[in-house]
Amino acid sequence: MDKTKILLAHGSGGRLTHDLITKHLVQSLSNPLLNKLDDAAVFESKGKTAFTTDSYVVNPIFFPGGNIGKLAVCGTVNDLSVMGAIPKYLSLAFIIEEGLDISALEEIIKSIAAAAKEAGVEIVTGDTKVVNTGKADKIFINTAGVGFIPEGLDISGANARPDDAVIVSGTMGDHGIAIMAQREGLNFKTAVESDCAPLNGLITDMLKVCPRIHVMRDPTRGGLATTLNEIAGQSQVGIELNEESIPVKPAVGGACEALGLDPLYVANEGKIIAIMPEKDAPAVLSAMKAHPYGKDSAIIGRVISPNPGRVSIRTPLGALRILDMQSGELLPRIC
Amino acid sequence: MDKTKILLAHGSGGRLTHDLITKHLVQSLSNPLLNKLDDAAVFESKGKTAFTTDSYVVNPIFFPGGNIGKLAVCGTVNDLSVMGAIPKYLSLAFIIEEGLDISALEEIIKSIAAAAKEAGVEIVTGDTKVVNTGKADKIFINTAGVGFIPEGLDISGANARPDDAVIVSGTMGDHGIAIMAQREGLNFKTAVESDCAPLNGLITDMLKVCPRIHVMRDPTRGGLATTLNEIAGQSQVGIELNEESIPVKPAVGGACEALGLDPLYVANEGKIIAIMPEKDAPAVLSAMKAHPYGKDSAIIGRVISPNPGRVSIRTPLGALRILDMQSGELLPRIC
Amino acid sequence: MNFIEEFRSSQSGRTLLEYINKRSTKPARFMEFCGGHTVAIFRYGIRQLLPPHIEMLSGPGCPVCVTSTADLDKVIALSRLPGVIICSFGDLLRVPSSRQSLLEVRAEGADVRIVYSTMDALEIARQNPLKKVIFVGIGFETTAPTIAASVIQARNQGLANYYVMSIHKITPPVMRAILDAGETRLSGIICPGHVSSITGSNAWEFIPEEYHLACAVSGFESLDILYCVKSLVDQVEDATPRLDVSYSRAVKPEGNTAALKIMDEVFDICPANWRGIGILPQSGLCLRPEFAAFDAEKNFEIKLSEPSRETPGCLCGEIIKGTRTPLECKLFSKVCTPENPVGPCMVSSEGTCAAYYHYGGKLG
Amino acid sequence: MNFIEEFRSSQSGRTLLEYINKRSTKPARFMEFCGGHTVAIFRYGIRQLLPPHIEMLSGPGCPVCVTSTADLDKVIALSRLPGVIICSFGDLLRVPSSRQSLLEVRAEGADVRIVYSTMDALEIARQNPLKKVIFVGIGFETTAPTIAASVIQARNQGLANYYVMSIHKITPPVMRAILDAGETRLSGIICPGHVSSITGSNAWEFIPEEYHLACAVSGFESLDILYCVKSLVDQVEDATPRLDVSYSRAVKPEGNTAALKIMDEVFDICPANWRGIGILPQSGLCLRPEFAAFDAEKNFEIKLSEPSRETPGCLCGEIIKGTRTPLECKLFSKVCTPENPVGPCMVSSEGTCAAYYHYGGKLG
Amino acid sequence: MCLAVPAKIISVEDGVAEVDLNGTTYKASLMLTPEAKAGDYVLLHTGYAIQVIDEKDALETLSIFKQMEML
Amino acid sequence: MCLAVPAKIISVEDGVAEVDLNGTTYKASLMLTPEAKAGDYVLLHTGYAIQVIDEKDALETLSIFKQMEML
Ligand code: SF4
Ligand code: SF4
Ligand SMILES: [Mg+2]
Ligand SMILES: [Mg+2]
Ligand SMILES: [Mg+2]
Ligand SMILES: [Mg+2]
Ligand SMILES: [Mg+2]
Ligand SMILES: [Mg+2]
Ligand SMILES: [Mg+2]
Ligand SMILES: [Mg+2]
Ligand SMILES: [Mg+2]
Ligand SMILES: [Mg+2]
Repeated sequence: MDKTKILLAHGSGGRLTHDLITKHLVQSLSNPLLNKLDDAAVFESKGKTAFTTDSYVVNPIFFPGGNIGKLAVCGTVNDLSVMGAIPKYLSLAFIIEEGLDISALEEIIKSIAAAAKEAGVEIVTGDTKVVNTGKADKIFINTAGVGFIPEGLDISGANARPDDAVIVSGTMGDHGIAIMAQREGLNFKTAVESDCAPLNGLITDMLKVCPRIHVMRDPTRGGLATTLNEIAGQSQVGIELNEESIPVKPAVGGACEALGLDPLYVANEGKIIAIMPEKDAPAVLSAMKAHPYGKDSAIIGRVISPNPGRVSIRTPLGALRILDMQSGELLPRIC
Repeated sequence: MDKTKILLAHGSGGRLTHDLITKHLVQSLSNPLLNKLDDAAVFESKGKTAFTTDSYVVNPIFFPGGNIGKLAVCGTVNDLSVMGAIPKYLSLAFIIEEGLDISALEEIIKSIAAAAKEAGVEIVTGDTKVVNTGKADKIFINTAGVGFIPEGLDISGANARPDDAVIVSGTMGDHGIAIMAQREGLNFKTAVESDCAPLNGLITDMLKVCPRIHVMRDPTRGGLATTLNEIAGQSQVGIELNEESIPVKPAVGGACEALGLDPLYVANEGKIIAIMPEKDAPAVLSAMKAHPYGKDSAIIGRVISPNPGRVSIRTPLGALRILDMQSGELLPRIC
Repeated sequence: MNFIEEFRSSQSGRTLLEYINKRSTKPARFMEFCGGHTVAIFRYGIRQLLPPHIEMLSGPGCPVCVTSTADLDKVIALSRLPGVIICSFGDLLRVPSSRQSLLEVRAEGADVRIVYSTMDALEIARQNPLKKVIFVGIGFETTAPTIAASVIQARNQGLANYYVMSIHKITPPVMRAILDAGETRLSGIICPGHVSSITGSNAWEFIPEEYHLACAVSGFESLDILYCVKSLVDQVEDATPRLDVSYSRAVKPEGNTAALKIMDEVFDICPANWRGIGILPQSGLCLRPEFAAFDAEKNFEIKLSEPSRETPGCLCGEIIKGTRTPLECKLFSKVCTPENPVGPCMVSSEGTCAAYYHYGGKLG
Repeated sequence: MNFIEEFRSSQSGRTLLEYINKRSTKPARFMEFCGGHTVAIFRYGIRQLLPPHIEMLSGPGCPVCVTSTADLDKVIALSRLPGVIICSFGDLLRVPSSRQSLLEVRAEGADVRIVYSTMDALEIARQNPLKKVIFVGIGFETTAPTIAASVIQARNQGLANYYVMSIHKITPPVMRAILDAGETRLSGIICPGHVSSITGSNAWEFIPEEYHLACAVSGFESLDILYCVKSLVDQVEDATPRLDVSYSRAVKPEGNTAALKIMDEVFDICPANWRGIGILPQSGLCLRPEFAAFDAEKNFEIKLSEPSRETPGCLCGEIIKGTRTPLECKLFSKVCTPENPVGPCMVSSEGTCAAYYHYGGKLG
Repeated sequence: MCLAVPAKIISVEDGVAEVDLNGTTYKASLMLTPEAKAGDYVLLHTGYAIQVIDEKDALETLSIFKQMEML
Repeated sequence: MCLAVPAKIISVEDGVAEVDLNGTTYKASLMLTPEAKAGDYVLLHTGYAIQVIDEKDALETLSIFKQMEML
């Protein structure tokens, strides 16, 4: 009787765990470091090293444009890349709810392998836990990542300077809306797909034309507005946006109108914000537009001295208003 | 109205997330790398680097001898240390079930800070997700870790050699039994506490007297038996144990008798197995016994050429039987 | 044409603003009744573009903000009953009652679900036959017909485990109450657009007729609001108060008769408790006796552990009446923030305090 | 003294082994009836220390292994009923029925809980008054009294949502069946220790009297087993079959009369379906009509979607009877492993195939 | 509670319409606007069409704006 | 299903004993061994004491082993 569903025993540390790891994980993600199955992977490193982690709890686990596995690779690759690092090694840890179809796990692992291949990273260490039915939501994934930062870069959320230009690499809110459309109880359908993508290639192209980029960040949870507020706070500068220049897909706008959401607060998983000296912006922008993941890039605002820690936005009528951080959960509202 | 429970909004990426991170995490775990709150922490590295991850889903989250936070630090510190690495940097990712008492989270963070301090590691990057009630079990923690391996060490599960001695650093099964005693529906009480501890100090002392250690590993899930089977498989050697020399606390033995469990399959969180040339064993053993976390250390067996991939155990009557990997979940049984 | 973009043209917007700024000479106080308008005015930044002698006041038109603590306490008590699933629109979940919000009781284990539509709540009832599903009906005339429609569907489909806790309110009585109080010395009213699409603009004829105030029904796009303000300015400058409809594509004089009929079939008019204003007769909607089987108040024993209390220091009551602004509240943005709202005006996305907080913070 | 360590002394063990090896001259086949003995014999490595002409056979004494697929299919069907919580000892969960194990239906969402005691199952029933808690009663005379005790407690406490699905079996009839078949040509029997602590050693008097076979009741520590084997060897060498009790600290001639009384109060003796052996009359325990309210078979409609089937190739039936060993099964350790058990003898921790797999693998 | 958006009816089945807003589609009950038909724009509020949008009136309003611009 | 272990009764309350095994303690119902009292060793099986252990018999058995050793 071959198993079709994940059982608690798959996480018990015994033979079934061992078999799951060797049959499903090592085979699909194979590389010399992972295959050793030691308690830690060992590699040579040198110089400025970036290290990050994220857990992925997306519901549903499969969605148009990707799945939780692809997301888990791209998210961590992107967090390394926006620091200027060349992502190299990822860890991969599953928390699986008993009863998950093994075929679903296989598909997730396939996507992980594909995303890792595209990003040029290796999964070198991992972990699998299984919890009782009702103690998790199908599957949670954590990845941590290690990357190496070439000489001469200094990128941080604290580096935004007055008169810098603010660029985004494409349309806002695609991922969040694609996910919401899959949720039970929200009766809408959309052609919008998650933008989930590894952005290290795009970022390499950007740094080639301008190693002087001050800040990069991926506007994930909390969206553009929240991420810019974080940067404004870290750098103690003001940021002023131009509402009309922020790219938003019509269908994302349409979904947001009906749900009472603002696309500037909706999550992205394949976009970056980049902040750099104004004079470098045109070159960076054209490098971005030349890359498939940056074709809708746009300059959306600039860094200012007044109102440190605050983000403001110029409305189409010409008024200036505050663009605050997200507060509370992003709930569809009907008011 | 100040919040006493974790709400979904604490994981939304907005201001409540930001406040949770700055107020609770950065304050307790403060260090220059973490405090930057960039997408990745950046540090200098050089040479052989160890990288590992584990997720912690222990139930209950507080138990005699520790809690899930202490465990999450110790487990990853130990996985680095057994590779010979000096653990340096940890990532920390929470998946929290809505409704968790914030005071519980605070206590967990306090333990994380204390364990990190004892182990001499810094939490440099992190993540917090909150999921709906019933979609997780109070709190899950993932840590990944980075450490640096001094020149001259070569430790791996694949390095066991015939005639090597096998040492364990203390009594088997303490953690698993301490946890089980806390479970609903198992009507037993025990003075046994989890052995959860960071073992890098002990390991440093061992490597000082013998840098030639071939294998180290922490026998966590699946216990001593499963871990030795893994090593036997990786190194393609046989391992023969002497049942009478394996240290087991009487109360752990008592609990196991009644539950129909074998302590050699029960999890440890503060013990290591070390395998080294027989001639080095006495020196290593006395270094271990001199350390508080190794005072019950014992030589429990040796590596042999026959039966590669197999672990056997000499019973007190003098018979030799197979000691297999754990199969299935570790269930209390009444047969 | 999608009836959105066309009504956000910045060119037309500037033309209307130019007209208003030229035409307006007299100081004027306009109240936007509707919370949706409050938010839109802030989001488009309209306030700062109007002549300084035009003051914009926010009225009682956020259904969450006017919900009394006493009514919310009942909802919280219902959510604690075993076997009950509470369904509500997302807006209501963060509002603090005397002690807790629905989000907080949910975090304690209560089964509280956010729905987008009463149709979703009916579906939840269908899928959980052993549970009792209580929809918390909140909202004005815009929303009440959709709840009425759900009750009719539940009856027609024999759904015996669907209940409505009706906290619905109707808008003309509170408008009268505020005008009668006369505390705010208004020059004109921006009448609610979507309420009026149901009730019809006729509902507001009493404003120019009985109170001699300028008024106009507005939509929610930038041009809708500016066009409405233009009309109010014209009326004030000409001293010819009348009822204008600047949202005629959605608002007819007689409203939506099909919706009014369904609402009338299910609901009776009854007194309602308005936060900061008190109980107004004939200002609420409760289920008719014929629908008693679906009435949460009649089918559950609601036990309150202690008397309801309003939060001391909160000026929501005054703000709703338009007699104070959030900036006059000592708690605003210090103690009271959207993350830790003290009053409902801060928690509701269309609450005046929230709008001031998110969009109105002082710049420079 | 804790009555464990003393009975594991390796010095005394070696003495007993020495005695046995000296004394034993005749080839002999001993069957340990009880699965617990099978496991202990393997764990202590006793088999390899006995003289080569003594052959140890495993009998039908694992209650999991002798459970018929048909009975398990019923349990699986019960677990799929809405509102039901299945409680069982951990041992039963991995056993495959015709299609699935309880672990697998649990992974599909069924509420299946492992308990350590029927007292825990009673507690679950108390805490889930809206659910129906079905305890799957499996086991021999050792365990049956504890299930009987739970039924009496449920009755006394008025617990109306507690049920027992009784698959209990009693041991003397199957012992007789095996001896009657005569296929195994035995020289002696190791009688079950804990069964006998309830039934009393008198239950086995028929073995020497009617079948003229050596027999002794054994405990489960290494010395208990060796002492028992010594007794069997003595009986065989002297050709004086009798009933010995090498576990007299726990086994009295009359057994535990209080437990027997409770068992008799709740259970009636009825036919039972033994895997690989078939239906034996008077070999099972079912609830008496007075306790029909607690009888899962009488209170739930058990619908089987298809006829039960044994797994082809599995020799469990033969192994239980002692006529084959796991090594003779083609599936053993190749297709059939503890992770993917084909038959119950591989899944139960006291199953003969599992004992061979875990402890008996060939070395060197 | 009065967030309502214009959306175009694509199809109707059993009194429930599929309505489109810039490529995102919603279900909208027509219980409150039984007269609505495919091609109409309706105001969508909490899953119900609460009013049919009057295109003629909309165009009239827009032409007033255009006239003002030309002044 | 016959795993049973000896454990010592520490205390009895309402027919349920607290029993000790090397420092780990369990609850054991005395429904099946009503005669058991504090200080007795009982066989613990699935949360029930199923038999009282006869210390005299145990010592006798052990002394047989000792005698054999001395031979
Ligand atoms: S700021 Fe807060 S406390 Fe003050 S009136 Fe508004 S809601 Fe009430
Ligand atoms: S090895 Fe498996 S298939 Fe063969 S007899 Fe044993 S349980 Fe049956
Ligand atoms: Mg990260
Ligand atoms: Mg990230
Ligand atoms: Mg691991
Ligand atoms: Mg689930
Ligand atoms: Mg990021
Ligand atoms: Mg690890
Ligand atoms: Mg580990
Ligand atoms: Mg993160
Ligand atoms: Mg929980
Ligand atoms: Mg390890």
